[in-house]
Amino acid sequence: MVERTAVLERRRSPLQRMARELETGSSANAALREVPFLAQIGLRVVADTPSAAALEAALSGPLPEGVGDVTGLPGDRHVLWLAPDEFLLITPDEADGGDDPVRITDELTAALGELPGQVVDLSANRTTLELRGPRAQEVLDKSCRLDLDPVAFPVGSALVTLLGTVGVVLWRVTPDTWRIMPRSSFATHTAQWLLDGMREFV
Amino acid sequence: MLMIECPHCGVRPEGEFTYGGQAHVPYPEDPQALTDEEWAQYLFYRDNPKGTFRERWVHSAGCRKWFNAIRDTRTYDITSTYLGAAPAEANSTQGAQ
Amino acid sequence: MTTAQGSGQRALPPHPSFLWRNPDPRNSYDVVIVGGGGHGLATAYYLAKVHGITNVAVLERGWLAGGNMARNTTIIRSNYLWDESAAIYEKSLKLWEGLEDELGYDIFFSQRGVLNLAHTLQDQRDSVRRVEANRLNGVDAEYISPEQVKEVCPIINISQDIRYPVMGATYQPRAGIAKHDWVAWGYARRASELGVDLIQNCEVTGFDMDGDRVVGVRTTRGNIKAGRVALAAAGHTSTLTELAGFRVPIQSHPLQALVSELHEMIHPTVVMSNHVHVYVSQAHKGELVMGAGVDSYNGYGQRGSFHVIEHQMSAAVELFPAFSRAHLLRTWGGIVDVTLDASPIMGLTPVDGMYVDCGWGTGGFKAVPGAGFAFAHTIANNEPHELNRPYSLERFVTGELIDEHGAAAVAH
Amino acid sequence: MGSPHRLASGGIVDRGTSRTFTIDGRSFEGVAGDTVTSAALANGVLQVGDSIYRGRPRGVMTSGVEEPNAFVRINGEYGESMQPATITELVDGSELTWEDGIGTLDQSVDPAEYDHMHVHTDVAVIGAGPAGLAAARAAAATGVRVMLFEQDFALGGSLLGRPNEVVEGIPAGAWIEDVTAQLEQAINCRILKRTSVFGSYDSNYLIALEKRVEAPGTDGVSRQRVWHINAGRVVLATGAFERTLVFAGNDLPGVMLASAAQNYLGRYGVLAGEQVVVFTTNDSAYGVAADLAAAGASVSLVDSRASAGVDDPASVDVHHGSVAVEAIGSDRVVGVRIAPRDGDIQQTQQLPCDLLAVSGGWSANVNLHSQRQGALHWDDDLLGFVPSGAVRDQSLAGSVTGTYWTDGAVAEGIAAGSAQPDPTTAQERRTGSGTTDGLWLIPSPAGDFDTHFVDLQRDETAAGVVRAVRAGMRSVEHVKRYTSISTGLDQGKIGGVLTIGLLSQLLGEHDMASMPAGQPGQDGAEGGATDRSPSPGAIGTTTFRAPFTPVAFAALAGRARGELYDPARVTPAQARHVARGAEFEDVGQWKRPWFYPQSGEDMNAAVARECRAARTNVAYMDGSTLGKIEIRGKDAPTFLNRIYTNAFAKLSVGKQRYGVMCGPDGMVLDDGVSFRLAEDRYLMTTTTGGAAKVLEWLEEWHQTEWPELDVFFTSVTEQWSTTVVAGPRSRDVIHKIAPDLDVSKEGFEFMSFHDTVLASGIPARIARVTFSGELAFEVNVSGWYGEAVWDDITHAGAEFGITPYGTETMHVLRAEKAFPIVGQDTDGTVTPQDLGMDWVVAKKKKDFIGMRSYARAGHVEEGRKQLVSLFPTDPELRLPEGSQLVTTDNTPADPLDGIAPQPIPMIGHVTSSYRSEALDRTFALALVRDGRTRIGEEVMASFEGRFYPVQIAEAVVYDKEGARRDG
Ligand SMILES: Cc1cc2nc3c(=O)[nH]c(=O)nc-3n(C[C@H](O)[C@H](O)[C@H](O)COP(=O)(O)OP(=O)(O)OC[C@H]3O[C@@H](n4cnc5c(N)ncnc54)[C@H](O)[C@@H]3O)c2cc1C
Ligand SMILES: NC(=O)c1ccc[n+]([C@@H]2O[C@H](COP(=O)([O-])OP(=O)(O)OC[C@H]3O[C@@H](n4cnc5c(N)ncnc54)[C@H](O)[C@@H]3O)[C@@H](O)[C@H]2O)c1
Ligand SMILES: Cc1cc2nc3c(=O)[nH]c(=O)nc-3n(C[C@H](O)[C@H](O)[C@H](O)COP(=O)(O)O)c2cc1C
Ligand SMILES: [Zn+2]
Repeated sequence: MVERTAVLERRRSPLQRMARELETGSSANAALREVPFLAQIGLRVVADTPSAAALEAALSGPLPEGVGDVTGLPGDRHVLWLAPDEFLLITPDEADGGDDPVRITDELTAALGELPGQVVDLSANRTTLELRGPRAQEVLDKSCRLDLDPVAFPVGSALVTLLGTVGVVLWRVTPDTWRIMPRSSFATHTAQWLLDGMREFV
Repeated sequence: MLMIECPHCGVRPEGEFTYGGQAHVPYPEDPQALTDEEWAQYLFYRDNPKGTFRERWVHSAGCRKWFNAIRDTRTYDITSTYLGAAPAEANSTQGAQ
Repeated sequence: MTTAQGSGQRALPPHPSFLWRNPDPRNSYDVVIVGGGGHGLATAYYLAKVHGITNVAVLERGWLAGGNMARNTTIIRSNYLWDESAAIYEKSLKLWEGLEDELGYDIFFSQRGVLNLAHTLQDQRDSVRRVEANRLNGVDAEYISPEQVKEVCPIINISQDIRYPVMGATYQPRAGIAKHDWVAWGYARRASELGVDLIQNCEVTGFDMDGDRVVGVRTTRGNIKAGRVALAAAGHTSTLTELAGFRVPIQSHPLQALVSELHEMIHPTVVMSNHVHVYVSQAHKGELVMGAGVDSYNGYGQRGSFHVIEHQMSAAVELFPAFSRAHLLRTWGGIVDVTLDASPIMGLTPVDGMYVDCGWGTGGFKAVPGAGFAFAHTIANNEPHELNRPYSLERFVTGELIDEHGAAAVAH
Repeated sequence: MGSPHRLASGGIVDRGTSRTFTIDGRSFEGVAGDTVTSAALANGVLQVGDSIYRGRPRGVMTSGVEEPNAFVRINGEYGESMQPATITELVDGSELTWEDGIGTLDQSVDPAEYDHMHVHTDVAVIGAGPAGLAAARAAAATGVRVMLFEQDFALGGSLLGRPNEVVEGIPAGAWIEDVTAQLEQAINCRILKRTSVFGSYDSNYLIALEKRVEAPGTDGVSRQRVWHINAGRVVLATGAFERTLVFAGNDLPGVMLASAAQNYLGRYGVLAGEQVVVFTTNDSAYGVAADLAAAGASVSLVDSRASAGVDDPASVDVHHGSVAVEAIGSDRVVGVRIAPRDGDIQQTQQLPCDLLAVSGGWSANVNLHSQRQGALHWDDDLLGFVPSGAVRDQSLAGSVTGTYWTDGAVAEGIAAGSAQPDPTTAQERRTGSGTTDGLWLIPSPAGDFDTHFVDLQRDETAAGVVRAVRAGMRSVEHVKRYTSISTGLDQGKIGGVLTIGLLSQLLGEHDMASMPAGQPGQDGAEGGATDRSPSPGAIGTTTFRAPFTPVAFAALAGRARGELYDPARVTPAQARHVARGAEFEDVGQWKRPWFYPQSGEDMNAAVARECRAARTNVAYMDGSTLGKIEIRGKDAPTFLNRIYTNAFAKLSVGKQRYGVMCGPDGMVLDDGVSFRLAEDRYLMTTTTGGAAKVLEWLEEWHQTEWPELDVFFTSVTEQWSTTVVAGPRSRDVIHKIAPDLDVSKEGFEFMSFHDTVLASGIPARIARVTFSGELAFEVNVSGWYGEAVWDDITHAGAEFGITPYGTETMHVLRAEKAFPIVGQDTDGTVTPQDLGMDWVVAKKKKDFIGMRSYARAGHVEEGRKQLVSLFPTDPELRLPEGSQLVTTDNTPADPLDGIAPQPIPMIGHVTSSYRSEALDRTFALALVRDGRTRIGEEVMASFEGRFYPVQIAEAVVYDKEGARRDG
């Protein structure tokens, strides 16, 4: 048996090799970093059905109710609303005391049992970027067509949208902190695109 | 950039959507029972009205859900978007068939 | 001061001082053509000229040639993939080659060549396939390297550092552009001279039938009896066929184009790239003429969404660094009639005495002479010309499509 | 140097801050706050570039965006042509060239950056004249988000030229400062100067261009920025353009719009002439005359009307009922001949002057209103088109509605900003603005119209319009295109209405019925079509289009340039491919390793080596780009049965099956292998390019046609990293990395898969499937471990000489086995049967997508193109992909003789072509008409004008019996 920690050490996140670039491109105005290895579990159940109830019981909490809703904070388990029958469960990196994605997927799959729905491990399917700073919103305004004003896009809400041409989940964690989740194959491009937009603030 | 109201996500820019042509054209119950002519109608013929049109969109870069819209092809005004069957008030328009 | 250009050097020659009569509609014609765009006008001309049928009216709802004819990027080429397409477009190109003489009008038909760029290996395969098919069909074409592309068009960027470098191109030297309005007016003038009535401000709003046969049209300027009725209404065709009781498989979409202000000549040819959505030439006055993509939704608004225009500019500036500070001067849109196989429909219809020519979509300007020629034949003989026989409505039933889309051929 | 025409005081320029510049090599000095033309005029430079076609000398005509004459090329690191000098802010050290109405593009690479910004606002106010400022102030006071856009670098609009006018009880200059200060303090208000709103689209989507910095100091700061604005409400306060009048010589340098002369004086402290004749048809120029006189010029005023609505200005010599019939001068105006408006035109009187200030009335700046199909009507008193009412969710305020007086403009601004009803009535509008004489064409004593310019930029005169009408043109749209009027950089901002007015006069005798109007949406009713002379309203305008003012292409391109033009998608092992020196191929947005050349190798050598390794030893490739979709639900089998042409319901758990999906037209859409993970779970793979399309396809059918089916789909493309290990020694490699797995032929059947934990401790799903015909395994792991497993395979395989291979080798290997590539061997006109895959088309299913189409005539008749292989007679000849095929009896006797002149019928084309290491010769795949019945036949491949004999063969050319797949 190989030690779990040794296995975890062999993980590579999509932007690991860009860490330096992210650092040099960051400043107090706008800073970009990757938050790697979050467990992300795709949940497909229709709200207000036994399937949803089963997952809610397993998660000991309700699924988010509508567009933009997020059930918790980055440091804990939380669920994002993606569509009326699609949610994304996110928990911290296993190496930081979070969940083993495979195990949690199995647990939730078991909870769903025979009911309609789907539980899929998507941890490696996307990565998470964090953009923070007083100019962060302006950096995003350069490529996101949504209304990012705090009134329209309040803290604690997450939307599925486009950043430039790339599909992302965009989540406002604090007034000045955003999480941006592109699919992994787009991560390099997304990071380069954001860094390009940040240059004027460095 | 049209602004389109996704019934699930609210108003979003056109770039997040993909167009799906005429709405309410169901896949035939039993295609094998159709004549070539009828099958061609299903495959290739769609209404193309100048005026009110009931059409489909999918919120492809959002919730990925299909929905229908009533749009005027002259003014591009979208008067409503809806899920499922067409709302009654739209029945009189020339887009309907 | 920049060097004073000798007066008039850049100016185009004047139009003829008389173009067409503006008659009131008579109450009966042998042939009524609905739609005074390029296709309608050319059809009228060939009906009169080739078939001796001169008791003809062209009914136009707005101003003559004010539809897609006024809006297209004027690219003319015949290097289409399929035999049926090559045949009709090549016929058209041959007619273009004699058109200035035939019409006695300067139409600025300029055989400056068209490049269709390839940016991927699959583009390359498709390009070679098309070029080799063209050759066997007697259409001039070659596949050339990036360096040869640069020779034909020195301002193009063939560096390998861009996201989708130029890997090669198909080149049709006989292809080119012409001045759209002048073409339409050239046909209109000759048709009017031969006795055809060009009637503007006259919208067809219905048809009079005698059983299965059409016997007249209703218009905003009164009812007109017609021996035969020919529809050449491009994006509006389905609104007309609905009135006549049958359907055509077309969808009308906005297609936009744009121009820059005038610049000294810099771009000697026509460049098209499907992969990065650019097609551009420099018109005779000096403006850069550029087409955008089709807007996805149906629309009769002669306008589209701005992001469609924006999208192609990145690619354009990348391919042509010199365009960086050319200025967008004007944008506009047309209503293009798109079929599922991206090929036109021309021939008889379920209504006796009614003929249809439509579905040219984003590429029917180049077809104006050829289509007019074949359509006139179809109307005069109540039977399709060999050139348009494959373009019948029946092909949608039999499945024998001429799929210029599927075969990844290029539009326009 | 000194600036002779700059007054000692007045205006909002900063006389203390000098700006030196050159035009055509001559140096001048201006001051901060100048435009190029204000500085030029201050230095007595009146003449600009020549006219485009006739080479006539021209002068500064306006002080704004409507300028038809004064264009400069700004030289420097990168030159920019065709800048209206009237709106070009003077930059210290700039080097300028006058241009003759045509630009020259710089061929070097533009070093500047451009970007885009997307914002939302509750209220967007466009224009910061009195109406716009009042509107923004009122809107901001309601607490909503406000954005104010002004194309100029100063706020105040036309008031800047009339600093002494009283607005809300204080002088205009002070009022502007006061309102600006209030707006700057409001937290919810954002002011964008130097920002022209150039496009107005559906749903109040506005596009604007901001000119930011001329010489970028900081990296990343854009020179220009395109703003995309979603506005809840739009207030158009865009003002009006003054028109000139059409008389002989009206293009001479020194002929200037009256408002421009006033603006140069009031805003820049520049007196453009000392001896001024003001020629007007309306009241607005009376104030101009007064201001010029007060500044020390000697002023005469020529008014075509017998009387005006305002008093004659003090110390101005006024000629009522007179018109200018000719401007005199060669390089610049030195005098003007005037004559009675309604009397004998030969009875002229000459007034000397160095400036002829003209006002032919005003045209409301309705461009943005009209871009949204806002209706217009002709107002006979104002002599202009004005909006018939605002577009939904928009308001109009000030001159744009024809409210040509300040109090009215401010009142409308307040109403619009606070979303109250418009307080100004049309009646008030007229009385407030006075009436304008409808004078479209002023005959010259000489009797011709050859220098009566209508569109100065396009060098077109009244004679051109007359000619167009005589040629048969009735529509203004035809006149535009016959003459090219309104097609210049100014888009007819001045000349457009002049043409329409002229046309209404010329068309007097013609039948209205045949006269197609211009832009629809205008209520021509008001145009008084009862008399036979069509009013301008019945003629209509030409269509207003975006952009309102020109925009550099690069600004529209924004940041999506270079590598950022389009995302390049990469896999987890990307760094390894780069390190191995891979050449990449673009497949969709993916960068895929194409081949891995070793030093000195060209592509052919590298591919040959990679092929040999896979066929004789072991090779590995990154297969992660394949699309992957996880499917779950009790109806998943039913669903897949409908989607795929073949049966999926009966596939056993733990097994995989190849499937083809088609469109309803029966044509191949995509293909791939699907895994049955459980009774209710599948993992579908798709082609690299087809992944997104296929997921959308599944969702569409499920959501719109079969929502009753219990099935869900989730894309897992990037969740899994896939490494393909292929070749006779692949079993050994897999055994090393997955020791827990029975990899024997019996223990691990073809088309089965197993979940396991690798020696590394990494969980994996290993499948036995082949796209090369060789024994092969696919190792799927979480994307987090993609690189690690690639490395482990590299190490494990080292002792067997494992070789990485790219897409090219993959293509060769699969072609030898006639596995088609969708998109390369198919083109949207190909069915599974055409590909020789009858076996994949179920016969017993009731229906699947595409089934019905196979019964159509075009599918049952002979003559369909079928996939076969080709062997060139010359075994070294590699046919170009795309080569066409013809029969031998259709080719010239000598095949190298070149193409015959007549069209030669084609029977098919080469879709794939390679050199086969295994066969030691070349071969190709082709789609050939009735290909399967032609096997053994010799045909000709045609390329580059030559014909080469090839033999048609069965599609599979290597290991027909499939002996190799078990190793
Ligand atoms: C932006 C753009 C770029 C293009 N670029 C190219 C190109 O580069 N090369 C190329 O070959 N093609 C191009 N095309 C396509 C080409 O313009 C069209 O295919 C072609 O013009 C269509 O034929 P037409 O000229 O007869 O159509 P139109 O000019 O549209 O003529 C149809 C006429 O019918 C009239 N009409 C409609 N309904 C009625 C009615 N009920 N009663 C009376 N009259 C009626 C319309 O008013 C119109 O004038 C382009 C099109 C667009 C919009
Ligand atoms: N006496 C007359 O006959 C007469 C005639 C016309 C105007 N006027 C005077 O003009 C004033 C009218 O005030 P107003 O506020 O309506 O107009 P204005 O001309 O003072 O201001 C309009 C402003 O809008 C800006 N603008 C126009 N289009 C724009 C765009 N697309 N993007 C960004 N900015 C744009 C212009 O640069 C200008 O600053 C009044 O003071 C009135 O007395 C008088
Ligand atoms: C080939 C071509 C060249 C054009 N050149 C110009 C031009 O130089 N200036 C201009 O203002 N418009 C130009 N136009 C556009 C026309 O002004 C006009 O926008 C077009 O005919 C569509 O009509 P509409 O905008 O009135 O609807 C050109 C159009 C075409 C098709
Ligand atoms: Zn949605």
